[in-house]
Amino acid sequence: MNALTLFGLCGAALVGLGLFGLIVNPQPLRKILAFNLLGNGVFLLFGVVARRGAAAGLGGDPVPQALVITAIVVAFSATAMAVALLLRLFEETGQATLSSDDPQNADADGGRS
Amino acid sequence: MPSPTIFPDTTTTEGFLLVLAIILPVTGILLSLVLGGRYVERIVLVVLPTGLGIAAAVFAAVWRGGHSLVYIVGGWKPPLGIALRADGISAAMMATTAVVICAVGLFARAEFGQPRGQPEARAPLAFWILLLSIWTGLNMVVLGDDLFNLYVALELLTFAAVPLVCLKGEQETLRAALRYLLFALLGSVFYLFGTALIYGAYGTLDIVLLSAQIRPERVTSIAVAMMTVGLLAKTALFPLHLWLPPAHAGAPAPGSAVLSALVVKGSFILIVRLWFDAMPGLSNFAGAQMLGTLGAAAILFGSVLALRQQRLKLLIAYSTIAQIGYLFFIFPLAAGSGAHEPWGSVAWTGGWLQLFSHAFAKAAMFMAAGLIAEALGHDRIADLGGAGRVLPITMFTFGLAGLSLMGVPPSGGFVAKWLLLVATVMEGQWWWAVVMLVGGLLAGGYVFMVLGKALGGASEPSKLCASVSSSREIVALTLALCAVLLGLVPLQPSELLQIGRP
Amino acid sequence: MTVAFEIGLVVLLLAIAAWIIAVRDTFAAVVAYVAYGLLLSLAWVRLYAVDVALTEAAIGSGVTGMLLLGAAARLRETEAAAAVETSMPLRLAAAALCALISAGLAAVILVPPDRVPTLAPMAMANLAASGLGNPVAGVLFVYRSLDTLLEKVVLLLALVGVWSLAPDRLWGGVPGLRTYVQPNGILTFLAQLLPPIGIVMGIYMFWNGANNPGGAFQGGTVLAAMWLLVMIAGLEDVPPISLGWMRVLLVIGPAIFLVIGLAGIVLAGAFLAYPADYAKPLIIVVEATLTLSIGVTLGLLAAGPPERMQQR
Amino acid sequence: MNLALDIFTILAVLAGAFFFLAGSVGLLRFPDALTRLHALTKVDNLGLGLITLGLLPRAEGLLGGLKLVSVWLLVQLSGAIVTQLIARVVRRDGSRA
Repeated sequence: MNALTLFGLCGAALVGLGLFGLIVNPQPLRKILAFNLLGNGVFLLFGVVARRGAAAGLGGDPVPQALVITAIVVAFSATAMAVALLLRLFEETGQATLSSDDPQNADADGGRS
Repeated sequence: MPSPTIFPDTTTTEGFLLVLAIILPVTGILLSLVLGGRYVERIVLVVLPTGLGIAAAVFAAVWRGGHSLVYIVGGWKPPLGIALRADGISAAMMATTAVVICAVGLFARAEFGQPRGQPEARAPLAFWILLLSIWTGLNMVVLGDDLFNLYVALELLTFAAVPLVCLKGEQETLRAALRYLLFALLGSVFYLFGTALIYGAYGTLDIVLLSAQIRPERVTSIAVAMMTVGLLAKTALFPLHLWLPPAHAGAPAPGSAVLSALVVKGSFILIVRLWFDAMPGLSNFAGAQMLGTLGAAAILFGSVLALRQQRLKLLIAYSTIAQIGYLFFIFPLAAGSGAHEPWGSVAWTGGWLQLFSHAFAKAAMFMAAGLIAEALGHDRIADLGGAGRVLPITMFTFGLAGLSLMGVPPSGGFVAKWLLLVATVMEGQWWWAVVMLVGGLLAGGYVFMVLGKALGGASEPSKLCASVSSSREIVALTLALCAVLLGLVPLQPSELLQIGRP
Repeated sequence: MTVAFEIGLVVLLLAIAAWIIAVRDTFAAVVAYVAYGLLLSLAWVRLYAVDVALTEAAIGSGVTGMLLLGAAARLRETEAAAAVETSMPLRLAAAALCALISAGLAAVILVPPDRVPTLAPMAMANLAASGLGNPVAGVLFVYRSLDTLLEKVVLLLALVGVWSLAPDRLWGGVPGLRTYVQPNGILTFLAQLLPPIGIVMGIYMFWNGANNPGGAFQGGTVLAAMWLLVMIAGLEDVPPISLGWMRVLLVIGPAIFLVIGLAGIVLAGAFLAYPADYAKPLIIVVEATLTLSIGVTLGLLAAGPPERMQQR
Repeated sequence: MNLALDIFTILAVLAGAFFFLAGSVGLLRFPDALTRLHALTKVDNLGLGLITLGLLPRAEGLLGGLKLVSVWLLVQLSGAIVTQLIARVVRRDGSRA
């Protein structure tokens, strides 16, 4: 097994772990953390693709590397917005959950007149 | 038949228009942020008509030229660089977007005006910047030809849509916005995942270049499956729709109009680009049937839930879930091995007509709902009695838009659903037809539920909380009329929609 | 021998990641995330992607970590109430689904394509025309500059989104960055000593980024960190969001980028193309202004929405 | 000469690694925040210091050596100050971790 495959598998495992956290953990902040793990897994995948494409005296294909840089900045923007939303929600309601009063009623299908 | 594919390797004569369509709203955003305050309205007042003009010019150029417009950004051809490409669909979608955004802009002026002689207010600045950002994002989505460039465009769209949901700052809308953001982020990560796999396998992200070399391999199917699931979460196709109703119902009326009419379509268009443009002929029967089934489930589920709503805006939001379902009949009818020409093209035209007429109708409907809520001070369906008497134009708008949703002639929705219906029968996939007919009946049910209440005799005379300006009523009515008029010009668009298809 | 290092790194990364998901205390999870981010940048170095490693350390781990730490600290008291456990069947179903996805992905990774596609030769062959020496900078500012421009708009939009969360009456007010003002305190000392070094570092990273790993995003992040440090120590006031010059700084990067891009139509025949002889100086100008804008944007994003009005 | 330098590098880096290990074990095993801080400072000062020292003969010229030393100095600075900050919080609020 070479190092490259190893990082690829690491990426695959991170994707699974992140997705699991995103689905299972009810706390929004933990969901945001899990989203970041998931994102990192996908970025590593780009890294492996880049490293495989090493040529022309470069250690890796610069195109996917540049894509990852852009994607990291976008992921940060997303995190910043999600955290701000969450803190504002906490300020308004005194709690930090996605479900309104009744946790079972996640669908919030109206009728709150 | 489809005109020969144009490879994006040279900029076409009118290609510069595509760049303009993107940088014009971007310039608007930057200027609005710097100047702020009352300048924002003036900036918007310039940007909206100019953008409409650009969209019209692109539409005219594609229609008259009969081929795609291409612009090579920075002079670097794909695969190294990025190309912008406007085919028939892009042109039609750009025009629809421009009309709806301009209408929303006119409609929102009363709600989001900066007070004279006071410090800059929050909601107006945010609203106008977000509206321009949505426009940038949508234009980028329809013009982008590079999967990663499209990812950035999608994020632009998401980051503009989420704050719009909670612009009012109420608890429920904050929660809805956060849930929407989490769904959307999950969707983008899945999309990005597929992008990585595709680059790893083919060394390019350009859709046209991909279409020439894509092979039916495991990598390709995993990549496309992941990307499709991600985009479905953003499109709110059943069962990934949970975020939509509170989000679309919670936004201020002009915001809801843009979100429901346009934003969810952005990610849908990307699915179509993937399935039809990036991998023509590769889409398999099972996958296409699966998307169709989810669409059918969305129609039934969304319509039934819409019938059960007590609030007008939530009803309209659930109706969006149902109407999105129809769009997904494109996959089993126009792609996949079940599709046969010319019926595939008929279904293709029907699907797109459904998208455009729903955009107009739904925007009109949300505007009407906004006016009703403003005038009556609430949007409880049970207490709408007498609304028809005090707001005749608005209720007429609602009814007209409803015709298109139900698929009653003469309306764009009717032609769209009729074409889809014909295709289902001719291709022997009659099971979709059953769902469409039931969906039409259910849509009739929820539209008439509202109209019946509003037009029925009021037990008490309705008291107006606020008077509604007739110009805003007319804006909404115009959009509803657009939805109806689309039904009268079905033949020309069908040619237009084939331009630039592989 | 070398693979042993990678095995250790990957095992450590995955162990921390699993712990982040599993641990009860959110604050601890965030602290672990920062450590994980630094290890991850090590992985990027091993993947010969030093630019990405710098970005990951600065943005992915650094600023993101700061943001999450702040949020975790504020939400600490809600944790007991929010600890609603997901039911066991759902957990199992989710675990099965995620394992399936990971396995599918792993299967794809284990079978590399017969012919590895790469744009590296093409990117290198055309790099000389731009005068740059760093191919990643070439992709970001020459070949795919439209992505970079739009991404800057995304960043600005995120800031507008964050600001728009403020209550109406606080619009134009001061972001709710927590400050710790202690005259002659140790933090003050750090905030006086570090920024000169940090600012030089930030400028060096952007300047050096043309030919070596580094660039506007990494440099801008370092600048943002210095600015935040000075504000947190109370040496400099947190500016109100209505401040005119700050708004100018926010947009100057993308605005100059846009203007140079438009000039390219006339001078070089395409939007975002650079005229042959002036490519490098123009890119430097774009990068310099972008560094500044990114610094201000990131700093303000970390500072959050306005929470109080300015004292007059 | 070269051999001597190599041996020096190996020894210094090994010694540094030892302090890293010891510090990490201390971080995990020590009972309260203050003693853990003590363990961490060993990593910062001695661990990183020895590794820097060991790598110095291999630096590329004077500039490379200066960069290495300044890395160590910066870590010293931030480490010392952050330790101070944490310790003050602990003294004020009592150890929670």
